[in-house]
Amino acid sequence: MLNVEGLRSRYGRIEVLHGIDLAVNSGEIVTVVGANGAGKTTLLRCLSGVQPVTGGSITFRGESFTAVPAYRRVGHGLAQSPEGRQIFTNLTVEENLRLGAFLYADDRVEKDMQTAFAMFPILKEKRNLAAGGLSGGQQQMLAITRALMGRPSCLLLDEPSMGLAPIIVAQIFEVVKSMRDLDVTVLLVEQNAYGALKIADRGYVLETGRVTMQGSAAELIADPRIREAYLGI
Amino acid sequence: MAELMQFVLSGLTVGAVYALVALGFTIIYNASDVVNFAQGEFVMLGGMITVFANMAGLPIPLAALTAIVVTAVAGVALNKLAIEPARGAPVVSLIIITIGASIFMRGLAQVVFDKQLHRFPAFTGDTPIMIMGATILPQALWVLFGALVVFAGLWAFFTRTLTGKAVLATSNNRLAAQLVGINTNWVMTMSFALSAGIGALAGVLVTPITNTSYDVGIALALKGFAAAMLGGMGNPIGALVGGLLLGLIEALTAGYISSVYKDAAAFVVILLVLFFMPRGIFGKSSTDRV
Amino acid sequence: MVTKRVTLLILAILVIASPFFFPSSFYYRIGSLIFVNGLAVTGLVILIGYAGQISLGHAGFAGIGGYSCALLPAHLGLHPGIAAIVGAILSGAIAWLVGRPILRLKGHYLAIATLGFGILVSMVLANEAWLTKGPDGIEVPDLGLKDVLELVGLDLSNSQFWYWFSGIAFVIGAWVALNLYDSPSGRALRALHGSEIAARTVGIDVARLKLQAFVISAVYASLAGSLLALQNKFITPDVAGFMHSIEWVTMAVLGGAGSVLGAFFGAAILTTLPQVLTVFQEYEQILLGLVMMLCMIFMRDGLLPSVLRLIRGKDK
Amino acid sequence: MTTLLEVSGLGITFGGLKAVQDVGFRVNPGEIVSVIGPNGAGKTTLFNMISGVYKPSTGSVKLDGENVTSMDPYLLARRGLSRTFQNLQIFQTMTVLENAISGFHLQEMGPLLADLFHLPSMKSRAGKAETEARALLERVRLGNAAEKEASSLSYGALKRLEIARALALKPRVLLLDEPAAGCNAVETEEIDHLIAEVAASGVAILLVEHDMKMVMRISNHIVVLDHGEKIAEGRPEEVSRNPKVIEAYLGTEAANA
Amino acid sequence: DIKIGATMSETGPAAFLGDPEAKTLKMLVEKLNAAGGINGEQIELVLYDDGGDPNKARTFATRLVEDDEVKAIIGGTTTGTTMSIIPVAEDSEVPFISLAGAVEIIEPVKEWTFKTPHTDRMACEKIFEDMKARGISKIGMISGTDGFGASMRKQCLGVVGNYGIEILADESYGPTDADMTPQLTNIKNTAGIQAVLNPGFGQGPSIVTRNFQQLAVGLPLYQSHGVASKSFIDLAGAEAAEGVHLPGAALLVADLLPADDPQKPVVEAYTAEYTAKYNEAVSTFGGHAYDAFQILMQAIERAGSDDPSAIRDEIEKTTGYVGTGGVVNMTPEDHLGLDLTAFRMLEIKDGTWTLVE
Ligand SMILES: Nc1ncnc2c1ncn2[C@@H]1O[C@H](COP(=O)(O)OP(=O)(O)OP(=O)(O)O)[C@@H](O)[C@H]1O
Ligand SMILES: Nc1ncnc2c1ncn2[C@@H]1O[C@H](COP(=O)(O)OP(=O)(O)OP(=O)(O)O)[C@@H](O)[C@H]1O
Ligand SMILES: CC(C)C[C@H](N)C(=O)O
Ligand SMILES: [Mg+2]
Ligand SMILES: [Mg+2]
Repeated sequence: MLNVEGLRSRYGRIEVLHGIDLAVNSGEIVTVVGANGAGKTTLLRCLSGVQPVTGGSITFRGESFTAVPAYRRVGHGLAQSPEGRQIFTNLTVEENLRLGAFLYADDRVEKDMQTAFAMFPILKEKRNLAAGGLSGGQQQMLAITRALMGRPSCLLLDEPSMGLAPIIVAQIFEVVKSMRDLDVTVLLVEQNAYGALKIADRGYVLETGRVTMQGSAAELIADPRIREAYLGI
Repeated sequence: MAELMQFVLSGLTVGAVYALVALGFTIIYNASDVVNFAQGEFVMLGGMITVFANMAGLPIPLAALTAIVVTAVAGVALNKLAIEPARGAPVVSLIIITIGASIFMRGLAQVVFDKQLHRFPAFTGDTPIMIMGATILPQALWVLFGALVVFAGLWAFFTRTLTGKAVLATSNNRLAAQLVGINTNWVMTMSFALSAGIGALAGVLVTPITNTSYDVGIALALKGFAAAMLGGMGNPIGALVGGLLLGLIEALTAGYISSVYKDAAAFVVILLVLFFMPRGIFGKSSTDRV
Repeated sequence: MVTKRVTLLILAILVIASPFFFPSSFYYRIGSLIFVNGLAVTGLVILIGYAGQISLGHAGFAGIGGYSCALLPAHLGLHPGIAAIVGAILSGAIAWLVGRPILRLKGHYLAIATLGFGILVSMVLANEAWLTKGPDGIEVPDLGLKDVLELVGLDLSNSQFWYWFSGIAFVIGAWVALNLYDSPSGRALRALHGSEIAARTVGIDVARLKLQAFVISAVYASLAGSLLALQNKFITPDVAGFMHSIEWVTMAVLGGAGSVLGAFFGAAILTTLPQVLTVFQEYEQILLGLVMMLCMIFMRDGLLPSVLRLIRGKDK
Repeated sequence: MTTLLEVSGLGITFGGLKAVQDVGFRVNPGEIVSVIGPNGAGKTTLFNMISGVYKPSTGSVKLDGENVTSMDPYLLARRGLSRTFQNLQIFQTMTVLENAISGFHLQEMGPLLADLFHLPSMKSRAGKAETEARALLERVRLGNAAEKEASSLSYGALKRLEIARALALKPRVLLLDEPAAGCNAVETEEIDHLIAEVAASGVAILLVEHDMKMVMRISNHIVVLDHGEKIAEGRPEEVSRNPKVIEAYLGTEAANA
Repeated sequence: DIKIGATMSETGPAAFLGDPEAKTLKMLVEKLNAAGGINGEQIELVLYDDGGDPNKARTFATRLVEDDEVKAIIGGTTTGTTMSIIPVAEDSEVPFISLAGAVEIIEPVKEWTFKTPHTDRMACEKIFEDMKARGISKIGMISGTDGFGASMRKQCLGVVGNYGIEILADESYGPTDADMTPQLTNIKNTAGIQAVLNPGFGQGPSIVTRNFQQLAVGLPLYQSHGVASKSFIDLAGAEAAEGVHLPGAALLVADLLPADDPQKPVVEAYTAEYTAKYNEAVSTFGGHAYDAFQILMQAIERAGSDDPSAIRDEIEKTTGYVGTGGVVNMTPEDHLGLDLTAFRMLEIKDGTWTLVE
């Protein structure tokens, strides 16, 4: 479904991704694990098109995506819940969600919105308030649901559990798991590597801009190096 | 009483001019946080192109339409040629670009047109309309009407349409806007076209009252900017109320206190209002949390 | 960031060496105008570049400084040089008074408030004709320093004298601004630029610091206004005008609002450009606007930072 | 031991929403008190009130016995209270080192004239601040990044930079809002150690964190908020067994973990 | 070649003054050179646009003197720019002929400075003379706050007493104002006012005139020489401008002048030439530049050299020069050389100027 080959990217003169190869198959949940500064966020930004790519290629559902502008990728089914939430602080919660489905104007929008509200009832309570007034965790919920409003066939999640209460974290992982049934592919970046690997099919380990390990989630969880470096067990 | 009425009518006349200019600022500001200092030049172009198209033989309505279209195109060109290539630049840099653009357009107008003052006849004659012993020119009503229509249109646009929300989203968080599928470049282009068109419309409506020349833009932009800030930048109702209020303050000061310091009075009021309402009368406080 | 020492060295060399390349004595006039503008813009660099606060009314302070040099000698018999200093103190005091309420505002609201202040000043200067002789302006007495230099054997033409005088003033101004940059106060100013709330939580008295920056930059503008008035021997309310404020801000941003060297280049470009463009006659304005736009498009962070980045190869 | 930070009856409303209501607790020197609770419970708001960013509508904050309610943050900083932010507040255009030095503001600040003319007194103050700032950066593993512009750091690194800046104040009371967010298990442990170390030096620490392992490990005392109200408090093992807490916050699964 | 310099406000708020001035100069230089120049030498004109900014004017004046090394300067469209050029001219001893109005320019007399337009004081005197003749003794005044309006207001206040006229209302408006009805309402409501005077230039006077009609004030309206160009009537509208009185130069009424008027051939020739070349109506402002240029050329011719001080001396000796502004007779005490007869009292009738007998 999503194919990345030799992907390179840089900030100014400093290259931070030095040729990433990665593939996500349809319906899979794949997680990327890595330390602070490894380049996980940069990778996702390249995939969603907001970060310029300086080498390599991105293919999505057989089409070359490398040069497609960010705003068009959503239409192809690629949605992202970005790091730092990036919600529209001056717009209301409901407007945020509505804009998540910017490309659509059918009845499903309202339905999707109700689904989102069902997922996080607090958002419904606050639907008419400026999103900037939400608490950190509430904003995170909004960021995730807004991405879902885009009807993705492939969802990019950058640390979705950040700032969420344990009970909600568990719920988020459930939601991600349920994506499999909806036939939505997920690429998940998580600091809670243990939780992520537990629900993922496969995983990649990113170290300073390179993929150093990959394999099935079960393999990775069992790998002593990973257990020591990322899981802290 | 008739006296007060006259001051009020004068204030509304002038205020409607300010309001129209202020309304023009809103869209570009809402899309990009940029106060477009070239907005006054759009108003100038609206007036001047109408004058010269009219001289070249077009009847006024057609000339006005030409002016609005040409100016909207100029707005698009400004975005495509100057604002878009500078994407990612800090807001001040963009503002300086608009200042450069305003000098450029003024310079161009002075070469293409001339440096004389111009005017074309009021749409529906100059016979003053009497209201309670005071008078107002029919053209002033046109301006007021124009301001109200533009206001209503903008208000509906920003509160009722998804495109309007997309404009707001673009300035609020450009990155996120792209992530939800908004073509932010297109939003900017459309905003410039609309702003410029509204500016030109203002020029067409006000020229019979204010006259026009290649350099009327600066003063109009200044007053429009002040009005927009008084009302609260980016909010159509703020632009409308701010403009009318500014006109009224000036007229009442000129009438009752001192005509020398009427502009000063306007600015003193703005300073006072901002002291108590740091984001203008209708300005919403931004809700970023730490 | 170019270091302080390098910046000062470059500036000093520019001031001292430029005259060797002047085709005529007129260029001293341009040079001195660059320094005068550079001084005011350096003040704005402190306010805009360091502290992140905008002002569209600084020409108002130039008006106060300039008219001090005209009015204080005429009415109180002060020496024009003393008058300039009194003017600077007055500007500082007024900045302190208006700055307290105004600096609570942010962004465009601060812009309109300062703009309003500048317009009020120019209006008073234009309308209180009993004091200022109104819109047509007023004469400013001679500084007299040139004659003193003549006595000690230094015979400079008017333009030359003002070139050196403003040049020295500018370098001193630059030195002080550079000192500030790399000092606790300068760091605190830049910090509040980055995040006001975080600045407060590390103990920075944000209100006071903004006010200090505003006052300092007002003093710079005032001195620039005085220098201009003294060398023109004539001043009109135009110095305090809105366009003049905009011009200075443009210079600051064009050069790269964060740097003193940038202030110099911004001032140099916008002061010389109109002189160069005169050969294009009626196309002058068009070209001026065009050059401004092109500069900002291709050097979005301002001339100097962009050039530096180019040299170091760090394109962003 | 005297109480360093005493909060009592604190409350605030936002447009009808009672974000925090009648919350009180104490923190002693060397103690780590954690505030936990569901998203939107009012933890950050509580921090904002204590640190002077918001003005509480009821209640009081006492620092070392002095009533400091609604005091401006910079004055609180001068009294030894320092904090980090859930939504990062970094001085983006400054270097990492300069960010850290700004934490020493109170220590390096002198008369303005000394700054304008670079008098020797200023140089020695600033020099000292720089040395200490570098040492501090080493401590949070940012020594190598000292000369980088802060905006070029990854999220996790910025989190550590904020902690360093807060530590630079040499606070008596330190408020940390989700310091481990965005850090993996190993990195979280490092932060753990850092916090414990700071507490051991006698600093009173108030912590908001959703990483329960960390909270349970290092807290001396836990305050649980829900809907702006304190629903429980006590030692970690007490709190983690409290059914109300499990229901509102931990969830059954996490409670077992 | 003889280099002469000019700095004018071709752009900026005084552009509609500076523009015809600059055009006139260019036209005259071209024509003169085509006809073989002066004293066998070609004239080279160095022309700068100061945008109405006194500081720029000063810089350009310095440039003219120090870089271009011109022998004489024409210019200073406004009083403000003129005043900042004067020190340059005086210091460097280059003759300077200003095109601005204020009497301060030549009073006190400055050695190297001359001017061609009538002073605003003369305009006031001419107006008050006319009012007095019509039996008007109580008036209201509304003046622009720009340099021209403020200066003329001051001069008018200074001389009004000499004519036994009283100013009962004294209002003003800003240069870019769009509506003056509040001020005019106050004037209208002031008891006893018999006429209204509006010193100003630019767009203000045309709006005052329109508002005057809108409010049906119904009193005689006097404008100043600041509106002395055909476009004023267009801007105000023929209907509103009907009956407006103003002092103006012969130039505006070239065709109405009696055949024996000495100015007639001069103004007719200039009008014909200018309209042919630029396809726009003449204004007295261009006329000021015309006069300045002619006075300068005649002085150079008489001096027989391009030595600035010789030129200066000859300018000062100008006598009997018949120009668009009147007959000029300069003396060491009078660097203007015009008297009140140079002004004609004009009235607008049926959308055009007429001479008031
Ligand atoms: N805007 C930027 N400018 C320059 N360098 C940057 C920028 N953003 C990130 N970097 C650098 O790129 C590298 C990768 O950063 P990235 O944000 O992708 O890491 P990450 O794996 O997401 O880390 P974290 O877990 O902390 O979020 C880091 O070394 C970081 O310092
Ligand atoms: N400035 C504000 N305007 C409006 N509502 C606010 C504001 N600040 C906080 N709130 C509301 O108060 C409640 C408490 O928010 P707070 O940020 O304190 O929660 P929190 O406990 O820190 O949550 P999280 O764990 O998600 O960070 C939330 O419902 C939030 O929407
Ligand atoms: C009407 C003109 C003689 C006005 C003159 N140029 C001035 O502004 O002073
Ligand atoms: Mg990341
Ligand atoms: Mg929080």
